[in-house]
Amino acid sequence: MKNHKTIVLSNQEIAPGYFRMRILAPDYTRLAKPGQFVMFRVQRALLPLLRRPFGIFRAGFMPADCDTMPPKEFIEIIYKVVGSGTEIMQGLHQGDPVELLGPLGTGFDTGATRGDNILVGGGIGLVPLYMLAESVAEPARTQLLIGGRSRDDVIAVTEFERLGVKTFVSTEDGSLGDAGLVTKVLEKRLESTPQATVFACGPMPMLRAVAEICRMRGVRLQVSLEELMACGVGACLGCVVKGDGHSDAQPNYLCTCKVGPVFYADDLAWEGMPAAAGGDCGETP
Amino acid sequence: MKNHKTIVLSNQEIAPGYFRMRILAPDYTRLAKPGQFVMFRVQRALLPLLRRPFGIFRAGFMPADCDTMPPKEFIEIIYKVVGSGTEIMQGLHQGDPVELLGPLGTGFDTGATRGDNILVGGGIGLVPLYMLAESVAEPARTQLLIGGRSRDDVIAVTEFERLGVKTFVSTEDGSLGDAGLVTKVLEKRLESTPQATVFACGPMPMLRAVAEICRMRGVRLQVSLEELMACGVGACLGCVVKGDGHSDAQPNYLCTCKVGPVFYADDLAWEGMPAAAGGDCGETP
Amino acid sequence: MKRRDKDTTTVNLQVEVAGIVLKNPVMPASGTFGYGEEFAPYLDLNSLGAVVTKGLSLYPKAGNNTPRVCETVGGMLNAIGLQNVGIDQFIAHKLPFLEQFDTPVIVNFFGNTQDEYAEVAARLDALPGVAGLEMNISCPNVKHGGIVFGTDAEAAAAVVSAVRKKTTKPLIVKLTPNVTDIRQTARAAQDAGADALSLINTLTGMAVDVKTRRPRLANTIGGLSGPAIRPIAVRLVHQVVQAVDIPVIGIGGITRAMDALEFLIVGAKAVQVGTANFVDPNAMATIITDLEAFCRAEGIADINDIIGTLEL
Amino acid sequence: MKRRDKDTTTVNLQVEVAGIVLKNPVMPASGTFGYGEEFAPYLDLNSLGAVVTKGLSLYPKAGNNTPRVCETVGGMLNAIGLQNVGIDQFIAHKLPFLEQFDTPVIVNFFGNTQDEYAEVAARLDALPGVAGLEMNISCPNVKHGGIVFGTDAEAAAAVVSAVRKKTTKPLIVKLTPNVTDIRQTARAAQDAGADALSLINTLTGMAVDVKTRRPRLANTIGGLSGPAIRPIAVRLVHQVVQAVDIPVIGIGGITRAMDALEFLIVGAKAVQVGTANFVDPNAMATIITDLEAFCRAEGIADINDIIGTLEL
Ligand SMILES: Cc1cc2nc3c(=O)[nH]c(=O)nc-3n(C[C@H](O)[C@H](O)[C@H](O)COP(=O)(O)OP(=O)(O)OC[C@H]3O[C@@H](n4cnc5c(N)ncnc54)[C@H](O)[C@@H]3O)c2cc1C
Ligand SMILES: Cc1cc2nc3c(=O)[nH]c(=O)nc-3n(C[C@H](O)[C@H](O)[C@H](O)COP(=O)(O)OP(=O)(O)OC[C@H]3O[C@@H](n4cnc5c(N)ncnc54)[C@H](O)[C@@H]3O)c2cc1C
Ligand SMILES: Cc1cc2nc3c(=O)[nH]c(=O)nc-3n(C[C@H](O)[C@H](O)[C@H](O)COP(=O)(O)O)c2cc1C
Ligand SMILES: Cc1cc2nc3c(=O)[nH]c(=O)nc-3n(C[C@H](O)[C@H](O)[C@H](O)COP(=O)(O)O)c2cc1C
Ligand code: FES
Ligand code: FES
Repeated sequence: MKNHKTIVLSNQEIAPGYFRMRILAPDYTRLAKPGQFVMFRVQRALLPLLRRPFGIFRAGFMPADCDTMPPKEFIEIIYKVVGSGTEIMQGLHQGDPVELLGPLGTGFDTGATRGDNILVGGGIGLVPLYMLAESVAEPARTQLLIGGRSRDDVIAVTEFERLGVKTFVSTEDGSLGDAGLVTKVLEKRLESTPQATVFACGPMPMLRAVAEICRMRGVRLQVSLEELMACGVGACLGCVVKGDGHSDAQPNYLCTCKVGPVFYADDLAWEGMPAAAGGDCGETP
Repeated sequence: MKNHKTIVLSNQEIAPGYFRMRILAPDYTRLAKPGQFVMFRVQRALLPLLRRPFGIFRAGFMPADCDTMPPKEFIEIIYKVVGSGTEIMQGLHQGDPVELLGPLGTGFDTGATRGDNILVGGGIGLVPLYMLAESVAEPARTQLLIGGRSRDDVIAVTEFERLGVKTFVSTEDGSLGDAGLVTKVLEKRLESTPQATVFACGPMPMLRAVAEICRMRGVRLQVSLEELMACGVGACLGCVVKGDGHSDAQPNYLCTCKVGPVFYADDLAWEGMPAAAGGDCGETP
Repeated sequence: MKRRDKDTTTVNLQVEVAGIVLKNPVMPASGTFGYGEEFAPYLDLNSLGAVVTKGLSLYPKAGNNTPRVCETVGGMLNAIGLQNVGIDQFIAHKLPFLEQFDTPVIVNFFGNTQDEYAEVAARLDALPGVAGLEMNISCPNVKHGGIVFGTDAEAAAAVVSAVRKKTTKPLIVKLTPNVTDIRQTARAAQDAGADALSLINTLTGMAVDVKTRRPRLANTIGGLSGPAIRPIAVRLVHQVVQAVDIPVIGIGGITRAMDALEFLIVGAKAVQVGTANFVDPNAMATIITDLEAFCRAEGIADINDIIGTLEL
Repeated sequence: MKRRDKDTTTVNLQVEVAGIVLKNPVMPASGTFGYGEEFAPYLDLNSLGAVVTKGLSLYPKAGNNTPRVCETVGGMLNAIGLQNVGIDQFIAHKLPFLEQFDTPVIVNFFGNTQDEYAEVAARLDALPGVAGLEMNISCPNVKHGGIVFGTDAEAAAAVVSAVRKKTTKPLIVKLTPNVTDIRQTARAAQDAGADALSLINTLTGMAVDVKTRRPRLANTIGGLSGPAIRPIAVRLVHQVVQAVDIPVIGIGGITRAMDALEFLIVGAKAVQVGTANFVDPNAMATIITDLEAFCRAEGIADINDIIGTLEL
């Protein structure tokens, strides 16, 4: 956990509205665990004021600029342009100064990946699943279900395939893979591999449906959540979600940035879980 | 007078901390008068919130991108990086969207340039004098006195020389031209051309000294002033200076953005004229 | 707002405030639009819901020393000191220009004493070219130790009553946010005869030049405006709408249609755009266009159907 | 601040507030620094003037529903709802961590009633590891219809008196800016026995999600903080410094040494940094370094020589 004043190495649009940014990030290959995230800041900007949380897509090394130097350590994030912060991010170039706070949060319990795994990613929710897929013991026993609204929302499939993971794509409009919701695919896959552990990240309605499917079948499920965050380090208490057994009389709030972003589904109170709503800092017209 | 949503054509450092920016600016060759200014905005930015005023250095045409199109009309501004706004400006690239409100204000009374002219520019104050020098009837009877703290603060001299104007450079530290203040040079030049009209732009202490020199000698003087501006169009009443005869009982406030930025020295109340102080919108650390 | 549908279904943007019919709910905030003429080269004044003038007083007022403005993060401070040409000059030289347009003219005014307020109101009442009056009560009461009229419910009631007696024109009272409970001054103004309320005026603020150790404004203290104050303004409008029965005009940090909509949703019948006019002289035109586009995209035929629809 | 001289003349940054000696005038604002441990990986807690904890209550408090935070232009709204572990857990699990450092611990606290305030104060008074108490009076008085203690001079005086009776430790009273005249509550707190005042707490604000027409915060209304409010905070500190004889700690929108200096120049003896800790966990360390560099560049040997040097 460190705050790096660092630079952008590259920043490319990989699908309409989706960008992949590579950032110089010393120590992250050693430190970053699947499911962790960073708080990202365009250096010196006061607008947007707060940092933006992004899952770590992957960490790696690239060749140094010259022979006598060690290879450069980087992370990649994949982000969707949705508001003022991501709009500024899409304009960043190689060499632009940025800040990374991280790696933060509690990621996936990778101890649970020994047998059959089903990874379910909805849209941009696919991001934190890549490092998880990298870490599983038997890639061949790991299935990745990717859902998106349309073909444009299905990203990074080839990266997963290269890991030897079986991928199943579905889109709501049928423009790529199966037509329909990813949860339909999940139900089918759970028929063939009922002992699988499920790992999911995506929009709240999808997660809710996944949770229900898993609960009914007694399948173990880990989910990665998004909440509005100010600090990312457990200090502001802005990012809480309701834990299992939460009630007004006996509240049980858990920090998404510390206890999460990955939770066992059983540890959460699913009723009344709000869909993470974006704020709006007033830059986009 | 228009608000152009336009783009940067080029943006180059011409001396340490001084930049010259060329901006696509339809109609400016026709509309812009010497001594006028623009209110510049980095498009869509809310930080800095207010536009920044800059004198128009020159307006011109450049070849179109392809044969069948008309040549491109542009203006150039020259700016010194002093605070949050100019710091962002120095990072702009060709093609970046910006907005120009202008041409604004009342420029030099060019009717007064028929005989001998002495143009006095202190540092960045040189900017509005270029279009004036372009417009004089007899360049050979026009002298330009440029003062700066050091050689690094003396800009664009060759441009003026190309117009056939006689230039006299002085620097406070003697690193270029005569050592000493530009006002010393002015006194000397006024000895040889006592009938000259003087046009001055620069920091307030310089202008005050120039005004005193001219007043003593009965020389006509036009000065271009800087004041903090919010609107640039005479609406906010933020940019006033005290006019001749101003008193608390009989106030005579004049809008720098409308009546000015160029004033006849006689029309101003020089006592207690404050040095324009920059604000600070909190971006630079 | 990004998607601009080609769809041309008409959307009704017309609203009514205190009997004044506005083509759309967007007008300038006093003091940020001069007397209208300053912006005419950049904006079609006919496109606006109304024009609101710089605050007028009985006699011309010279205003404060400079510096009068200073930028802050997301906002600006101003201490113009209510410089204005006075009512005579306004009638002679400014109003005729505004009468050319098919847009209601709302005259903002103030006084140093209750009597001065009443006298200006009487003068304005006689002018057919004036559609409504907006009284700025964020001014110090010279006769009462300089306490700002608008920070005290009793003083506010008294000055509004005095003005009410002098005019039958629609009377909008503009409230200051620098109070513990704005509902008290809001109700006082309503009970004293206001036809509508507008809020907020600027928040009192200050900035210091660290190098010179002097205040950045010659007047030391000034009024904070701009997007920085919008959350405070939205909260106050929300509270006042609950507390009174007369229409409310929302003001404070509006730069985009989205911002205007926040005020309409909490219950403002119209909005005023201030500092944003400096940032973009065309801001109000863009807001109006985008409001229409928003309604169309959301399938709303009448902007009045958005007003006061906050879901709690 | 850009020039960082190689010069190593020592500059005294030490200040004293209400008997607490601070290595330098910079400390976190309550609620933005957790219980200190959250920031320990990023910042040497020994480098700070003091640590100020999240507001504590007698019993653990769960806080509000989510969303609890939302960004605005140059600021943020929060409605955390004063979630905290309660005094027992604080003593058992949080204080021991803070006692490791050579930095005074100031505990921020609140109550739902006057008695609760007094009881928390009594508990804190007994703890040797606590250097001072900061009481947050921006809380609704549950026994009196939920009126915020700090918006009424009488209520403020009463609750401060009650607390004063229970503690001999330095007592800092933290004022709310949501009042007509802060000098009244400031004087009331002073007269009731406060050793120092800190201000400002957040300004009440609100934001609306235009698409869903719901408030962006589950609690509808929240507190505005960050650079957007700095001019308001500087003005209030300036006014309070003139009105009282006890030291004042300046809070509100500080992100840089320059901002801290504004508060010191108007007369604050120390400052608290809030929202900026979220923007940059190292913000306070940078501010401290830059304050020293500023003094050196300006030839100032002791930062106390800057305090209250505003030129009017
Ligand atoms: C742990 C975590 C991991 C995430 N990983 C990714 C990722 O890998 N790729 C990706 O594209 N997005 C990811 N998100 C969502 C991402 O943080 C938001 O899309 C982003 O902050 C939007 O910023 P904006 O300024 O463009 O939008 P705005 O709507 O202008 O943002 C305004 C405010 O709301 C917050 N906000 C808006 N949407 C979200 C959201 N969905 N979740 C949390 N805060 C939000 C912003 O951080 C900001 O504070 C993640 C969120 C969390 C909490
Ligand atoms: C009519 C006119 C013509 C000008 N022409 C030029 C020019 O050709 N080249 C050039 O480099 N500068 C020129 N200036 C000064 C220029 O406007 C300021 O240097 C610039 O606004 C500083 O912005 P900043 O954000 O970098 O500084 P900051 O100090 O961060 O600015 C904060 C605020 O103060 C204002 N401000 C700061 N300095 C000045 C100043 N000297 N005059 C007016 N406002 C100021 C800014 O506009 C802004 O509102 C001119 C000013 C005026 C009024
Ligand atoms: C430069 C300036 C001058 C102003 N003059 C007046 C005035 O004369 N009368 C008045 O009632 N309000 C005046 N105001 C307040 C605005 O009308 C408006 O209430 C305030 O600026 C908040 O809106 P905004 O954030 O959109 O600017 C002035 C504001 C500014 C910035
Ligand atoms: C998330 C958050 C939580 C806060 N919690 C408390 C608190 O528990 N007690 C308190 O007195 N102030 C609390 N505050 C107010 C701050 O201490 C500070 O007064 C305010 O944020 C203004 O400073 P800033 O602009 O530097 O953030 C909180 C502020 C924020 C942003
Ligand atoms: S984001 Fe601050 S506690 Fe989680
Ligand atoms: S800058 Fe607004 S009146 Fe001159």
